[in-house]
Amino acid sequence: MDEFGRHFAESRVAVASLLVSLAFLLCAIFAPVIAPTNPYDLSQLQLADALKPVDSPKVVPGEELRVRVTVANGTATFEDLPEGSVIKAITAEACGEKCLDAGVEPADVDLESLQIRGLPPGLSVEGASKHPVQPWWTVAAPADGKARIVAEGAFPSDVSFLAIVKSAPHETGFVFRLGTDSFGRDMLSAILYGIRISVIVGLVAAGTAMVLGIGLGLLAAWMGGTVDAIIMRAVDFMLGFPALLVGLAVLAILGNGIDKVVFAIIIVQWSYYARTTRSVAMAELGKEYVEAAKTLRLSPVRIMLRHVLPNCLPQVIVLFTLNIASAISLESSLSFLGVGLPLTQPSLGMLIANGYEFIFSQKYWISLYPGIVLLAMIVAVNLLGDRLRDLNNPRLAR
Amino acid sequence: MQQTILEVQDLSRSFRSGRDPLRRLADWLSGIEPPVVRAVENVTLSISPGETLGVVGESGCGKSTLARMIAGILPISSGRMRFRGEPYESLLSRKRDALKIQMVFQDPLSSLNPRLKVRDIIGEAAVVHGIVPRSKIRDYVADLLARVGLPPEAAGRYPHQFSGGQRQRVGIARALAVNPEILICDEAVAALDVSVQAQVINLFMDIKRDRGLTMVFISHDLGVIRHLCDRVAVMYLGRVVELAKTEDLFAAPTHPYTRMLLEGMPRISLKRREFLPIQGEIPSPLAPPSGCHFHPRCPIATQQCRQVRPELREMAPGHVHRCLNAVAS
Amino acid sequence: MLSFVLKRLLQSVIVMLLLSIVIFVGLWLIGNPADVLISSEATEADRLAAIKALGLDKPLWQQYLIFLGNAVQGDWGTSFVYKEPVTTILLQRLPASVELAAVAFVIAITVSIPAGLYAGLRPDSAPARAIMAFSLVGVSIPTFWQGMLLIIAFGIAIPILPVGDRGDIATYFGITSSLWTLDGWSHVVLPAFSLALLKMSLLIRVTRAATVEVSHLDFVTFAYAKGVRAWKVVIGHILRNALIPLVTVIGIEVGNLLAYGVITETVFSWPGLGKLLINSIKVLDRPLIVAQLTYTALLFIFINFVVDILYTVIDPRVKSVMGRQVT
Amino acid sequence: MTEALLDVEKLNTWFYTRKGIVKSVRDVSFDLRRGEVLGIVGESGSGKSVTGMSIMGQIDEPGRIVSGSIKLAGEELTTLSFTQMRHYRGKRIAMVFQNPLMTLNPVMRIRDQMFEAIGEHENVARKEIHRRCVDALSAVGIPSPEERLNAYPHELSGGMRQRVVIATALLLGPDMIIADEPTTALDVTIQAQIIYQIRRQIDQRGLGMIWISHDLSTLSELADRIMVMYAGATMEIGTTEEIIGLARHPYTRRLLESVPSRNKPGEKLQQIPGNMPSLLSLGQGCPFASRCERATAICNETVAPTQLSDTHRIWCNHPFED
Amino acid sequence: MEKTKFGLALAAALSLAPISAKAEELRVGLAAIATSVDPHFHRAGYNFDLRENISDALVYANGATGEVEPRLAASWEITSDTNWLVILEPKAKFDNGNPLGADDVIYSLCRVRNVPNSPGLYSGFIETVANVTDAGNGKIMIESREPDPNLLRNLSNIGIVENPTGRTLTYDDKTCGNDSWLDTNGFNNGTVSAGIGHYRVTKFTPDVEIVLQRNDQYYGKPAHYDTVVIKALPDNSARIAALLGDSVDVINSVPINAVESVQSAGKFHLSSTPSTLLIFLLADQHQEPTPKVSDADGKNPFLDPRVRKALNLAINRNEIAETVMGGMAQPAGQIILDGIFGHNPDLAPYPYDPAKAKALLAEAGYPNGFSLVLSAPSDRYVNGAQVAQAVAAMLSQIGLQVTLETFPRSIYFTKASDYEFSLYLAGAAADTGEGLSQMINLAGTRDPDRGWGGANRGRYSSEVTDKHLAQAQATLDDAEREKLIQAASKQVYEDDGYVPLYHELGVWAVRNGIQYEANANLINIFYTARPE
Repeated sequence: MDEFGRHFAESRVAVASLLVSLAFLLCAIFAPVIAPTNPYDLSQLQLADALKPVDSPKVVPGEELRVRVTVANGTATFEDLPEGSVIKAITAEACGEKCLDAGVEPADVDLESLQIRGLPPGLSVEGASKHPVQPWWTVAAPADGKARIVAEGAFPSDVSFLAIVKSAPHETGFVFRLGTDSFGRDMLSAILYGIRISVIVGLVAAGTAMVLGIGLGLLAAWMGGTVDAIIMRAVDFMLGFPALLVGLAVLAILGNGIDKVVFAIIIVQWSYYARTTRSVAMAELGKEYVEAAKTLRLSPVRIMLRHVLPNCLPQVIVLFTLNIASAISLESSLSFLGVGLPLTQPSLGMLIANGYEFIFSQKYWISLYPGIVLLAMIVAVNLLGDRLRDLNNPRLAR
Repeated sequence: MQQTILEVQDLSRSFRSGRDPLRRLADWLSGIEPPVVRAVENVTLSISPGETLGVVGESGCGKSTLARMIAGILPISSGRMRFRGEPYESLLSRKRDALKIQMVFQDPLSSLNPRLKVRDIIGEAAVVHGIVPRSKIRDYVADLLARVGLPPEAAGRYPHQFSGGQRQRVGIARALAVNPEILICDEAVAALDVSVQAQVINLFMDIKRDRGLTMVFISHDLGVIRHLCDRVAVMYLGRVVELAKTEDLFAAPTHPYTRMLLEGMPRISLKRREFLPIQGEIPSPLAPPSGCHFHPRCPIATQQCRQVRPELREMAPGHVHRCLNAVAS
Repeated sequence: MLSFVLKRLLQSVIVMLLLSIVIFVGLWLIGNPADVLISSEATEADRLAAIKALGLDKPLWQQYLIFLGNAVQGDWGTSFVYKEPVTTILLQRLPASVELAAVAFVIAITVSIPAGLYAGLRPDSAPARAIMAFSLVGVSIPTFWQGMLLIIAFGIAIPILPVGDRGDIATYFGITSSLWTLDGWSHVVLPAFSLALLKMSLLIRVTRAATVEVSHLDFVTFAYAKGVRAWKVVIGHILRNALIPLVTVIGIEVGNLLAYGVITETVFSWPGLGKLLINSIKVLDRPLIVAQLTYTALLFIFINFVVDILYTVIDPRVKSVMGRQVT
Repeated sequence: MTEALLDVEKLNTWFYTRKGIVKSVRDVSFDLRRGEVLGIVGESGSGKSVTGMSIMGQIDEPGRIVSGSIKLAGEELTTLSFTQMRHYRGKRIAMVFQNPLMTLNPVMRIRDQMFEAIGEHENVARKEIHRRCVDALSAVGIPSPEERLNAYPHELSGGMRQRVVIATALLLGPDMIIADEPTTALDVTIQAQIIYQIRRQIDQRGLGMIWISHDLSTLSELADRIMVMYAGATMEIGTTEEIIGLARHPYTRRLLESVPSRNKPGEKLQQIPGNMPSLLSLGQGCPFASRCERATAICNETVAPTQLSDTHRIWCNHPFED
Repeated sequence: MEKTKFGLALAAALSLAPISAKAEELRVGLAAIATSVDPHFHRAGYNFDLRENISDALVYANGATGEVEPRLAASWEITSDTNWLVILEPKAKFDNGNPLGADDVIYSLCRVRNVPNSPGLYSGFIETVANVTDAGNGKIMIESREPDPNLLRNLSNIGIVENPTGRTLTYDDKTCGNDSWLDTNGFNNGTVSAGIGHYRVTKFTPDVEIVLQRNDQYYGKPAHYDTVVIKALPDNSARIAALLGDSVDVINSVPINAVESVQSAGKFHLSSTPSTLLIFLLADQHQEPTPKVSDADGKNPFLDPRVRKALNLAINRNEIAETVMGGMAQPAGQIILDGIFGHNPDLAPYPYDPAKAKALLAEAGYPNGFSLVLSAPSDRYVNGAQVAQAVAAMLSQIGLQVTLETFPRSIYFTKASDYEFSLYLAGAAADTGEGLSQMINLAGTRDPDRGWGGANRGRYSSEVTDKHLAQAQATLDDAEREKLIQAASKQVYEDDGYVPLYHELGVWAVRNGIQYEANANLINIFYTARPE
């Protein structure tokens, strides 16, 4: 055993993959502590934070005022502004024959945006971006607090429009290191919690499948005959189907949820353990030390658990490691297809799926970072499994 | 010498392949009768206390199967076995007494569980069966180790930390730990280098003398058999073809197969040997020849040998063989 | 041989029966397809009429027996949604999936076997390490994610390939396929590569492992000792024996190609069976789901069967054992 | 005395493993003449097989021939590349391996495996190749060789397979054959058959042969000369009579004495105490020193060869005097 | 931009990607395409699409203007409360040259109830039709059971097919004395043509592609494009990619997040209109206790109107419409869309007032809120899951402990119909293009026999609302009927029976140089499309 440990320690890749895997495990365990926010707490989310790029500060949104402005014969009237608001008045002044300046008082208020809505046809706002569909124009951070409405032809005598004024938000000091998604979730936190879900799903599913598979594998190996045939046919059957299809079918039937994903993965994976355990156990049962144990009249349970099982474990542990990786991958694929986890508790796969839509609008961070993390995690675990397997196989290790 | 400690009568083992129920159904539907392999056929032996019986034969002759049936690992298909006159079944039902027959195996590596320390390998059964209280196990194991010529600190090591010969010693200590009366050695020295083989053979002779153990020594190596055994049974394709005292057998083999074996046996000599062509191959146990299994290779076979299955005949007192045409040489 | 075939047949029948029951009951548990199909404005009478029309008013076991009886006669039912015989719909979709899977298969095989062989023969060389690193990433990277990256890379950043949908179709020699047209190829390349990536990586690893295993066997040493040229040893001895474990894996992977088509077809909106399956699940088109899952099961059983037959071609030892496993 | 067919001089083959350098073959020198059987005897780990593979030029990574020379009829082989050596393998030097079950490619017909041996070296018509294969098979006593050519290895018994291997080795009429424990895995009666066939071929064709074995008994009956190896080094080399009858090296003596048939039945065998030392930690001295009752301090330091006769040479500081 | 141009040049050079369509061809990528060519097979939005383009009905209910336009019915008059005299278009003929006759109309209406194995019949649209008779001279008389102001609107959904029986059927609400009907398969595989629309189907591959060819026999103004290729692109990204990658010219349901990239490509414009599809929250107003509420002393808090009002006040509709929906939605205060018949202009959307909502909750006895599960479909509405999440966040900000659960629609509506939800999100549109049917469907007391409250799975029920709606149903006078509908809307508003969120906008992205009409019913009209 210690020889094994020494070989392992000699391989830098193996040690690195182990360390990375452990780091992910720690992330998963301590996600609530490390993560700057709790992405699953709906009451903490605010839509104003949605789709913020990397390293943007979290802000308390500025005050928003909606005021209907009516300009008739050069005089502007507007509804009363609520008391206590920063903005004291809305102004609308003609700035020539074909133009009107809409502004706020006092003029030194820091504005984030001034939006003009519902202008009659033929009018537009200078230097503003028009909403692709809706009839409104937004002037982002107007320099002197004014938006200029211009007409192509003659300026109508009566104009009524809705002005939406947003005062500049103030920063809270919190920074979204990896940006936010469309719900205003801090991506860093979401990724950490996503790791948590992935790791939980991976460990619980692979672990339960392992216990189940080992049990059935040992049973098949010991009993032989019909029991063996039934178990192994079931294994063949399961192995004959791609994991993804089985998962899809199970979730299509049961609906989504962490527990169901775990169940689906267990359904898929137990067979790998059963097959491996059985084949190793069969090989071990054929070895003379088992015959020795039989001549020493040790009980079957004792032989299986104390003698055979420990000899199956190295291979099973390799399988366990690789299966954690495939469980994580499977979960993310199912989530991507929309049959995995609930929306409010996104795993990495779902974060990526959510971000997929934004890729065309250059909002790469939503799916890129979770993707990288997911890839790193699976690679690390797979690499670990690879090394363990190589060490078990003297041919492949050198 | 008169009383027998182990009596084996008409012992047979046959098995058919394909235990899978679906396969059986398919076989039945397609009208296939799965072939039956007769690994051991009507073997009758009796062993006296303190005696060492050698069983010799080539691969596929059923000697290992026989050993495992005697050791109670493999179920028997037919026949009877008695230990000190008592039917085997009742012996096996009493756990402690079932330990009276122990076995030493061929492969010194695979016969030891690589995940257990030597102390557990040797001591486990003794503790489980209450032969030794758990508290005394250290001394008990140390004592056994000393007996097989290993240092006491060996108890804390794992099998892979030993050489082949040392591992075989551990295997012997394990068998001795439950105080057996019969020790079955299945090719126990075959995998060892010559120099180490000698060590282990010496050890067997020591413990046999010290404990008065009865031994069944299974080997393909006639030299080892001749050195160790009082009597020898020669097996061919599941049947015992000749059984005699060692000196009688080596001096005057009667069965043509035994002769062939002895001729083929290499020995150290200064003479360049004239190798003679020996005919035929060993047939597959799946489809043994009819009549006398040996007839296709036998230089003295007659038409009768093809059809008649020869029974054991006594040539001289204690010297039996299974040949229709043999004469004492 | 007869017994072997019989055994496989019996096995298949039992498996298919069990599977169809599981799928059937499972789908029954999810929900009533009538609710999904009927407009929210439909009256209750319409709803009942629809339920009756779909045969959903009968007890479950009757529905199952009717299904089973029809299935045996080759009638897999009629899609609730498309109102076409399920078989027709599946056959319509099959070419697209087969096309994608076939191209992916060819890509996977032609890349993986030489690469795996090389990595197995020269395990310590730099190219071998690069190959293994590639395959590690390949097996780790989730299919949907790399599909996305490929779309971004070749469809958006450097838009040299069309993304999404199947290309123009043409018919030659009675086969209708998009592989006859240049446009078709331009459409199939990216999704096929995406689909092939995982298989390719897996096969590289299997090939390498088998190669390492085989190249240390005595007969390889003996072949060299006969003075056989190195490349002949590699092709004739090492590869031929390494193929034996490979065939199983390739067999399973052929099936997986069709299964993982679900993801690739979704990402690249490829009009094949995978996309059909996801859509059917979403609208709960029960006959279509049952037929597809059963069809997939049949396919896998068939593939396994073919693999077994292939074994006898590649490994002559199997022929004598196949009929009988001597324990 | 004919000229040496094979001349091995100070051969060193080492394996550079992770744990250290395994010196499998150290300073081994011997020669082989036509028509002669040289037996190399030794226990597992003595370096006898590595010696054989070194001559074939088939030492796998991480091993290599560190120094020494191997000359086949005067041609130096150690300087040849793996590809250049190809023209010698099979054609000039053939090899037979221990396990007949593993030596033949399980998925190729016997025909193809034999054909390729000829096809790789000579440009001969297929018909001719076929005839030569049939001849070779009959020469080693295989009945109905035409049928066997079409068979797959698994359809033949172990003894048959080993004959096929030997026939393949003989196909191109090599100058010498290296046989690495060719009969160890076979049953006694089959073993005798095989040895009979090989011996006949050697005598008929005047081949040189190196027969590697752990079994002194077989060698004593077969070999003309015997070399005893222990832990990578030569202990003693001489004619069979000199080794069996006049062994001077303590190791050879002990080895002979520990064979059961050389002892009286029922009596304790002579045994060699201890185990072979690890090949990783060998010093300059005699590797047997730790187990040798005649060893003195000098034995751990150095050991020099002594030529006892034209043919008999020994590496020991304290040989038995006879 | 530069990059894209370069890429296109490269693509052209490699000639791997198709560059642009032939001028006479219109290529459309839709989120869902028709499941059948048969105009009477399955009542679902994506089938309405195809039907309108290939098989004319008596009239066309214009989703853009809200008007009822003549089609096969050249004109009509109401001769009594229940009798409509319809004059058929004399020029109308099928694509085989046969002129349209009264028997064809009768056959088509009869067939609606008799399509074999239909998963969802159109029979709801002819529920009120009592009789149809040939009035001679190219006229038909339609009698309704009771006065039905929406008779023609309903009939606008029934495509007319040619009568193959050779005799004029006698209308009844069963089989009309006929037992052999045109087979759906025939329509799908092209052996039967619907025959009297702007286009004919030349190729139909379910879920993949439909190809239309202009019907040159068409009696009216011919469509501009010779060929229309309709591709199914349910995946949002795929649809966008297909547009950007030049494999289609028009896509519908433009994903909100992709609007920017469509615009920045510079080659497309958007065409949009508010649709009648209302997205709303509906609370269980029937069960006591309700299944998915806890910590409420075993009561159903939604039975208290103050709690329902609190819900209405807790929602920031502008925020949802502008941020989550990216402006592709119109905040709603009532069920009926502004501009649709029956809209009540007096009912403004509720203001966002969380403080007041909290106060109302406290007043109702829930100062600390209660726990509740909000249920939503994950794959039914544009950004539906995001909206649900935003709603959940808003509700938690007034002190409710909200958990969100989402289901695929395949399961969701079954559960909703089984009353497994306490507060759920759903949507419903006005299929008929006017407000009454939508009101009855959503706000009418649930009564399957009467066909009321089909989408009212929270079981809101008010006698007053029902009374108004029932009256409206029997009122032929438009002005009077509109008043009644508005009164019903007001009642729902005051009862806080619904939490209307917004009306979705139908958004199409269209290649520049093509004019494509947006439609409030979210259907795709290809025959009005033309080059600019």
